[in-house]
Amino acid sequence: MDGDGQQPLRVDAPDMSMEQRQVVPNALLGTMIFVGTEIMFFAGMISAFLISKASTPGGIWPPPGQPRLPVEATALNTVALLLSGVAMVVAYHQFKKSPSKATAPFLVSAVLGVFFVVFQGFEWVGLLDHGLTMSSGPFGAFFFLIVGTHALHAVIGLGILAKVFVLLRQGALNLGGMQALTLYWIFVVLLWPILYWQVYL
Amino acid sequence: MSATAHDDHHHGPTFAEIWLLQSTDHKMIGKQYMFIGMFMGLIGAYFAYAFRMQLAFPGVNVPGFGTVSPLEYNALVTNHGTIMIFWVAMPVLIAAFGNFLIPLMIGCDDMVFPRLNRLSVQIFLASAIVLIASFFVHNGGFGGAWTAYPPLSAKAEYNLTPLGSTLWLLAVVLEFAAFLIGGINFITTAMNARAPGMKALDVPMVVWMICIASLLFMASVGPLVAGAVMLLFDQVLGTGFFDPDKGGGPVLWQHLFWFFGHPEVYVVLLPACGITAEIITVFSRKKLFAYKTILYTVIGTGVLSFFVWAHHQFISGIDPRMANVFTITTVLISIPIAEMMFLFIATLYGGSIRFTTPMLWALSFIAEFLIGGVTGIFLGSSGADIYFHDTYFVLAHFHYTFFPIAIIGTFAALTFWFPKMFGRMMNDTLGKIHFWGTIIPFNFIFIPLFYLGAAGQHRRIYNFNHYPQLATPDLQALRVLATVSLLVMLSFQAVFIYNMLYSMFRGKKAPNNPWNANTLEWSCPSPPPHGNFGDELPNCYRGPYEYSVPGRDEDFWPQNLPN
Amino acid sequence: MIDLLVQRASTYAADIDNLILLITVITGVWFFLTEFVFFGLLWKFRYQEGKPAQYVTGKEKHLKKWINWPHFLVICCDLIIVVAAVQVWYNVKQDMPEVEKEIRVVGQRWAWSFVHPGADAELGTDDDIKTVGELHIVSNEVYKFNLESRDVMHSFSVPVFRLKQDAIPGRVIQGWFEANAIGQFDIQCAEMCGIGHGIMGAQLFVDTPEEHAAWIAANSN
Amino acid sequence: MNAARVLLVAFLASPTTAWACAVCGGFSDDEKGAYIGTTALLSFLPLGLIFGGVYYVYRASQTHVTPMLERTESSDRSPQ
Repeated sequence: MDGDGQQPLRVDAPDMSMEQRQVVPNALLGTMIFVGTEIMFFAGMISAFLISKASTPGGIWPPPGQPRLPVEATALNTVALLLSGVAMVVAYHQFKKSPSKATAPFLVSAVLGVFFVVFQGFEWVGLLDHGLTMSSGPFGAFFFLIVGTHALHAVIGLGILAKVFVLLRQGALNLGGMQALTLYWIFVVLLWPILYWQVYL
Repeated sequence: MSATAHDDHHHGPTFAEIWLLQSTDHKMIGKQYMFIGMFMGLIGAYFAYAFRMQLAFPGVNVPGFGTVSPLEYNALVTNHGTIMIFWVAMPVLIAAFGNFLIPLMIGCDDMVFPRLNRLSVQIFLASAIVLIASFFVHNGGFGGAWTAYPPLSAKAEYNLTPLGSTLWLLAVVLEFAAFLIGGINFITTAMNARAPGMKALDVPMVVWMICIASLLFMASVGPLVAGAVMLLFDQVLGTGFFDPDKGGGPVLWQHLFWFFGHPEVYVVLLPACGITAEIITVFSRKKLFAYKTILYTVIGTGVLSFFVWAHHQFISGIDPRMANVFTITTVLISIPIAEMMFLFIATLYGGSIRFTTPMLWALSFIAEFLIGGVTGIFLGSSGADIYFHDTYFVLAHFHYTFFPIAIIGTFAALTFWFPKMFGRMMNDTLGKIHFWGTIIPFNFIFIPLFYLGAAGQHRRIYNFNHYPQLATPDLQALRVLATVSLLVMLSFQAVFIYNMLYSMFRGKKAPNNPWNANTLEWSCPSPPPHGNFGDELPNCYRGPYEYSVPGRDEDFWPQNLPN
Repeated sequence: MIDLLVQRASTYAADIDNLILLITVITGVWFFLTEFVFFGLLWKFRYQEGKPAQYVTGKEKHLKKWINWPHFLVICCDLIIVVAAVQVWYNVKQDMPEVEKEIRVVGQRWAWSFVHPGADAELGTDDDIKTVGELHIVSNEVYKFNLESRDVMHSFSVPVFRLKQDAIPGRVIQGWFEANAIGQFDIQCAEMCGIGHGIMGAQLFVDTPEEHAAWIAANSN
Repeated sequence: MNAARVLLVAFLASPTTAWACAVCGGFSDDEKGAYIGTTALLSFLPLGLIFGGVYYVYRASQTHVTPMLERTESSDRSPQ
């Protein structure tokens, strides 16, 4: 089509105001690609987990003699993280209207995120007390690997949240940055129920 | 630092920018990637020299190395493979030329995330240092083959290199992090920073190829990073992800590894194909034959590349029914690749072909890669793979793909863009001497290895005397032939190094557009200053391959000229 | 083709060799044709004074057909190869014929050890014969092997049988072969297994029934 | 590609017991299923992600930048 066949030359009007097009803001596009990679990273770990689970002798999972995971308490925590995600989406929509309106939901999201991480930290301490460690068998190893990697992402996410919050207060945050942050945080939030379903239930 | 870099037109790059990787300029970063990659290439070549000598003359005191012990032999072959793929092919083809070419070819002043780009090359250097450090720790570098199958790679009691294997793994993970950052940059830049008027189908093929390769890399690397983290835990913390005694599965690693391992082949192949496309159009003064179809074949290759990886596991104890599916997909992937090669050959039709040094390299890429391509069919066919798996046939096959990709592709690109990179021309005569001195011995290295592989010689054996059927004088003569050819080939690289260094400082000054090429990078000065195009960035008015358009006086029509 | 380099000694060796021959012929024709066209074009369209390049976009029907037809032919050739390859694969790796004898093959760093059935021809009884580095079998009998590994990955490779199978620690992998030639052959380990990988060979003795009976008698206590 | 899909579907639909599997010793059915399932997951997920991303960008280019598109040239633009 372009410059092919019967019409090799495509001479646009000389006075045409040519512009660079940024269909998707740089920050958002970069984050999209990064999140895609992260999804594959977690897909790899979940695949490994599923295979190990399926290859346990006798098919009993979790293997006998291992402490039970706190399913109910974590369900509560899951709700907290999901609410954090909802608050972030609200913050994003408020930001589009007026950046100053985004402060409150943004803070709510951050606080719920911190709550999630801290709550999980206490849970880990309890599990370690019960003798579930990385080297106590595949169950513990996968638990700490998968949940720990997610926790690491959540902590990094909170760090970015803090940094972006400063930018927001300074009024130096652009839409692309807000979109990128929202996308990353939604990734962290929505990943959790999948991990909860796979690892805890 | 980065803020001032662009404004400063008066003096060249500072010491810190060049040597401490403090520059955010994409051209500088590209060159840094290239030189680090070339340095690693020398190490990889040195390793090949050492173990080829051992294979041809078992037990000999290799000049410059000493006698090769079995442990050292394993470390040599392992790190030769790792270095050549991850520290030479990837950084030079994708990172170096991606960094250098993408902003210039799409007509913008720099990458969209220059500081991330700087971080990428810094991490890459760190990974190279970690890898080199792994050779000097207790018992030397990791020797469990570049595929690092556990439990061998997971337990120090098996591989005997407790620190070497951990450092190796760490280096690989760091290197992936570097390319991840780089790849995000490439795709975002190519999408968002194109010159005004440059549409998707006006983008030079090499930019497309590098972007699709980056996309493939990023979509496939995740599971391997997951696997590498698990393997690292196995090594360091004593977890049992891949340890059958602790309830893990050794095949699981292969599953995660080859999911990345095969797309990786296409990750490095595509940029080399793109470079070839650029060069053959310029020197045959022809439009690329069926640009869109080539693009489709690239996309088809990319899609299929996610469905072929288990062919590495045909005999590794996976469900044999899976082999049938993967045989079909593996043989099918020959279709887009064959079509791409046909289209490159068709581009030559009706041309006016100038056999300059870059053109010779690009043409030899096509001629040699075909051998690698057709021999792949043997290995993709499950029935034939039962015999060929892990023999020298495999080795010769992938060297016939990787050598054209990494070495021929790099030399093609370097000789072609050298005037733009360094502002001076390379010596064409020396270039041709180097070309023939490389390409002829190359065939004499690997054709004998095909034969040896067909005779049942399998890989990673430091001395064949323990296998009566492989220790015959006939087969040994072929091993010697391969090694002597390697020595010849390596000695001819001195010509190149001399030519490059001499031309870099003393060569003839290059004009802006020495090859009469169309793409945007040739419209800026050689070498391009900070900000590439000066105050005004170019507009793009047409596709990149409008050569020999009827009715024009000149046989080229740069993209940035309004008419 | 392969049998010129390595003797055939199993019933399915010929199938695999023929498959390889088939692929060689098909890909060989394509390869030489392509290189011929390639070098032909290079010669025909080399730079000549006063002979400018043509403007060809790749949309011209009469030129495009030179790409399309090879494209379809490649697909046809691929299908032939796939069918042939899957047939051979099914025969060797998926199908298990009627088994006459069973052996155990155990890989460990860095030797192959073998457990042969003794005089009663049953594996797992008291008169089993254990050897290290030597596998003794009878020709013209279908053997099922149970492949194990004690430590790391190994690969049980018998070039004359055209047989290769990885040994995975923690798992018993089954396979079969039927020898049809008499002699002494190499067994290799084809998977990197550490420092001694280069010496991890073994010898395969394919005996006549009489020789084999004599060997069993000599090694039974 | 189509032939591959048909065969893949046929393969997944065929009952496991219909195949004599000579080398799957030590493989439990669960494990076989897990390997096949995760193979499919890992193989299809990246394509889904990539094409999802490309579709999103395409949609974004349709909605946000339409005026600019018209200004340059509207004919036959393909998403990238």
